[in-house]
Amino acid sequence: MSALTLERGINEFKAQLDAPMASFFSSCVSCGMCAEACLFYTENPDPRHTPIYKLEPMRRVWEQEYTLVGKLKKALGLGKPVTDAELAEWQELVYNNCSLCGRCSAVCPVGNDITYMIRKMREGMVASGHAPEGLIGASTRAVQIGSPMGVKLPALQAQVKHIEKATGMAVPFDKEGAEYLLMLSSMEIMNYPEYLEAVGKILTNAGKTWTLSTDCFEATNSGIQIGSSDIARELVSRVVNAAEKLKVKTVISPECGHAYTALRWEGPNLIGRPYTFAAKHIVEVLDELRVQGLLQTEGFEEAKLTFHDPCQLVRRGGVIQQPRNLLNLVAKNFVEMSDAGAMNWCCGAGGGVSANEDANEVKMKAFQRKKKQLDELKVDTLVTACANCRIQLEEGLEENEMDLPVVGLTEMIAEHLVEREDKGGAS
Amino acid sequence: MTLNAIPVHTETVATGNLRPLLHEIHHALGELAAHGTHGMIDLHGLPFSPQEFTQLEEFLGDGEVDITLTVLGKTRLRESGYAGVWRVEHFDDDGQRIGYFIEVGHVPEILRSQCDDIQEGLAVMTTVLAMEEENENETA
Amino acid sequence: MNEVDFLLWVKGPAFTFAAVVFIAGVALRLFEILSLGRKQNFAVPKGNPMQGGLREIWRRSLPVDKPTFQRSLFTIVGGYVFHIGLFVVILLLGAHIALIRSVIGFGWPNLPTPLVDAFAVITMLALLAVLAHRLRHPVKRFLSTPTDYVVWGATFLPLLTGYMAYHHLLLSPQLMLALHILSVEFLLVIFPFTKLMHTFTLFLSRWYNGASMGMRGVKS
Amino acid sequence: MRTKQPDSLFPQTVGEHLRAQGISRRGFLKFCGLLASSMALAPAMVPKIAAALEQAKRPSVIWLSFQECTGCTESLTRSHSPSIEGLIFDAISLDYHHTLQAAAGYGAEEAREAAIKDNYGNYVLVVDGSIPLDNPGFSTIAGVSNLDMLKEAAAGAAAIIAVGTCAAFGGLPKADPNPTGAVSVADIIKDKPIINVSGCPPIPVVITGVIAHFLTFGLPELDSLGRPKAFYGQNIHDRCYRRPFYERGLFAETFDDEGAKAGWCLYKLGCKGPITYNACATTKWNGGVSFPIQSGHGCLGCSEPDFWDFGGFYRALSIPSGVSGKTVVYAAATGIAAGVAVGAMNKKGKTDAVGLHKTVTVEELNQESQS
Repeated sequence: MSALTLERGINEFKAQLDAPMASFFSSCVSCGMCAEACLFYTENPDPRHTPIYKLEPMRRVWEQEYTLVGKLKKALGLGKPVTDAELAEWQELVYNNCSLCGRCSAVCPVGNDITYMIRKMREGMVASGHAPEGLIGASTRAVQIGSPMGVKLPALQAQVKHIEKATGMAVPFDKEGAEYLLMLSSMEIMNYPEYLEAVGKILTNAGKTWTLSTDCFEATNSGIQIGSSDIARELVSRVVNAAEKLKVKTVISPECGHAYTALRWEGPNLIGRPYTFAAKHIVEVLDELRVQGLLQTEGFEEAKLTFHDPCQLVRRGGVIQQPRNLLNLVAKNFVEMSDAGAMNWCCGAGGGVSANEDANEVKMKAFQRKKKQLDELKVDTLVTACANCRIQLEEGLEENEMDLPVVGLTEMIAEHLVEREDKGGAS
Repeated sequence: MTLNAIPVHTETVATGNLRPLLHEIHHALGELAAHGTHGMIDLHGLPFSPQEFTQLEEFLGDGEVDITLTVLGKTRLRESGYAGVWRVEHFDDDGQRIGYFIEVGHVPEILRSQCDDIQEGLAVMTTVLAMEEENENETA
Repeated sequence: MNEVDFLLWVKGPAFTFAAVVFIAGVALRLFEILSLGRKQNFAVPKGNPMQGGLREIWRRSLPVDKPTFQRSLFTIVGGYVFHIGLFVVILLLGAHIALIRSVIGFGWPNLPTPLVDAFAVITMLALLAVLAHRLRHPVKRFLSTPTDYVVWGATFLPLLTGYMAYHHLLLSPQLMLALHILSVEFLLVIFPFTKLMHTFTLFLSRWYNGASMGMRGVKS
Repeated sequence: MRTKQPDSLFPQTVGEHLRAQGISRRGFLKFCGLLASSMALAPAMVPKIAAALEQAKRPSVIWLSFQECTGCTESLTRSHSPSIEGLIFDAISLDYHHTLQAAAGYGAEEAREAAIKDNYGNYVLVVDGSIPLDNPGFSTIAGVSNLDMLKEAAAGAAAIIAVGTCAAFGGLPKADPNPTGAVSVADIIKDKPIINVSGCPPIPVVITGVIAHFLTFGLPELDSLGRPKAFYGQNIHDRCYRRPFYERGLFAETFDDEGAKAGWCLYKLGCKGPITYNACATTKWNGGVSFPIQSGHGCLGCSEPDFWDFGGFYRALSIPSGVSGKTVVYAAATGIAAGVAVGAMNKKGKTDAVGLHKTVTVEELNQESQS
């Protein structure tokens, strides 16, 4: 077993650099607009937190390895080589101060997808041994135990029993040929078990067949967050294998942002082929059911509420309208926060920040942006569709002594569900 | 063949030099009225469009005096509609205008008999008279 | 070497050299970038990547997001003014069009010269303003490398010398014209190897980013 | 030169001389007014000019013609007599001019030698034509090389007037590739005041105006190229009556299009007005009738050094001389070839890097983080 070294890191940068990145580096005019779009800068204005600056070591590798002028400079001894100490210094910028939220990519006037670049840079950071402890821990648990939080199957089975007992609803495991394979995040199992209950109720009520898998129940992917395709591939393969073994039509990604990115966008590229099934976020599935008339609700939430868009759903996932359609089914007093939708501000803990203890302080600083948005609105309830956002929001609200309940969208819909007579082939 | 027969014409354009010139003339006339200062403006080097020359002519108008001198070719002096403002045009032997001035004064300088010429004339006249008288005396 | 020799050298061999470096350099740089390739995408697209790419190429030129516009007001307004100014001055002055026509064989109508002159003044003022902003803004100052300032100077000098040549300021018209052309040649030579290259690569960048957005079904 | 008489019989000052020609003081006044106008001096200067001319000594003038086409002399003698130019010529004593003088052979050369000797240190030397340095035999007069004759005549001159662009800057003989090694007067003579009266040819009244200025007020104020500011202080383009079209961006594209017929700006047809200093746009030619731009042709810039080599009379000033569509294609081809090579290197670099990639395992991660 070899060690993670600077050399391996730089080789990884070289392997990751591609035409889009070369184009992005060539295009940047140092206008600084990405800084103004980044909550790690606006809430903690250190120029080092400027998104494009977080790429500086990788930019230099690109310049020295893949441009004629850079090669000449290097040959003349003018190029400054990237050092291990430098990468160690950058760890804080690339991990603690970036949630891969994609706002910088959305505002860049020359069109640079900076988020895409940071994701790639993390590959080199991992290979050079400069990933944060917290993410290493989470990745290790995910690979060795099957969940970044260390949740094992018996814990899920216990929760399932609990739900079956309480609702009388059957929660199937390993049901071959089911339409939906329901994936979960450990956070939901441990912190928000009401999610599983809610999804189960809705799918069963819609007359759909669905199942959990004993082989793999964890949808989150620490490999994506730490930025290691090798680990991410290992984790996503488990989902793919389970889904293909059970021959499901659709895998449902839970209320989690990066799990959706991992499963929907990165998964096929990690395993190097298209899926034999569809991958959808639960909110997309719910909205489809609504359209098909299989999801009907009654009654309305009286509270004034707003919706926090998870970054990976809107900017990086294109799921913008669906949660609004669903909210409008059950909410009379739904208000949008400023910048809602594709330009919504991150909660401050995405992209692995929540799993990274080094970032505990900065993520609370970053939360100030969400606090400002919420202060403008004065709502009674905050709805979201990502368990990771939800934890950060709850923590942030508590720390700032704001009394505001945070609710998962699926649960809220389930509460208003109308029992259907015809449940088709439901079991 | 005249210049206008050449089939290259320019669209009438304004150089913007007319108005400043009119004010210059006005100022010079004021100086003449107040202090008797004699003024002179050379129109030769000013870039003027033909249209602006016409406008200048119209502005100045015609006065009572129009004299032609025969001095190294013709020289034409015309008082404008404004007393004290004169047009002075110098021509060469072929009638080509080789100088064009606006003079502001009681009379254009060139019109006055020159002191040296008067002195010379006086001397000549004295001699002629003396010679005639001598001749008369001889014949008598 | 007298002024005319200098002017002729600048208009002759020096310009040819600069034009060749510029054209060859830009081609080289584009190959350099594109040769790195990118992986095939196996994810099932949710929208049309091509539509997304084309949309972003156009949309990133517009201040569509109001809060972003307000946050980066000076950068955006200053950027607009000097970019539009450069466009007008470079491409719509009669003398420049004559040059372009002589090289590529066709041209287009020009704007009245005093109008272009006014644009040149506005562009220079905008460039000075963005430079001042760059020196004062914590992020911009922090990000800026010496090359960024060289690039600024290389953009500003042709405007200044062109303005001075047009108005016959300071030096003889021949010398000023020669300096003007020389400053443009400097710009052309460093163009492919500095951030000036964004003139071309921004289309690539917007395309890549937009295609990714289009693929994910993100519309903003 | 209407008369040729021994100098001693002539009155000594210009004023006396003119009067001897039957010119009245009124005529003298007209003459002075026109002189002021031709020297671009304010009319208020007329009395001073008159006083100065009255007292000025008639200078001896020696006119040497080297590598020239006689166009400058033609320009001067074309002016209608007895014009103002003619009068000025009457005010000098032209003692040697091999084109105009009646004498020939030894007699002519003796006249030159005598004039130099008699007026040593006081005469005015006028030169038209450039001087060949490559081989003295390229241009000789009576067996004397231009260089030698210039040096000899310049030694005793009070001042030198270099008439025409050839004498002033080398002109046509000096045009690339300059087969005779032609140079200007100022390239050879360094210790005498030299007035460059450039133009191909110069405007006649400019030639005489300079002489008049020299007679009245001595050396005129000169620009950086040694030209009198009074005549060469104004830019053709700035004084051009077509300038409003330039301002409005209206350019003739060919010599027979609508724009050309409407008198639009000739910039795109190669007019060198913007870099040319001369009095053409104001003084004009042929007794003030017209000048090249007025007759529909762009300025060639003939009063500027090396105007023959400005890169083509009919190419706009802004057009580079070497670059063509072909250059563009070759440059692009070079760039693409280099791009393919560099691209191949990049591809190899990347493929190697991908090949060198070793799978990252959690064991490795933990090993590193513990160390």
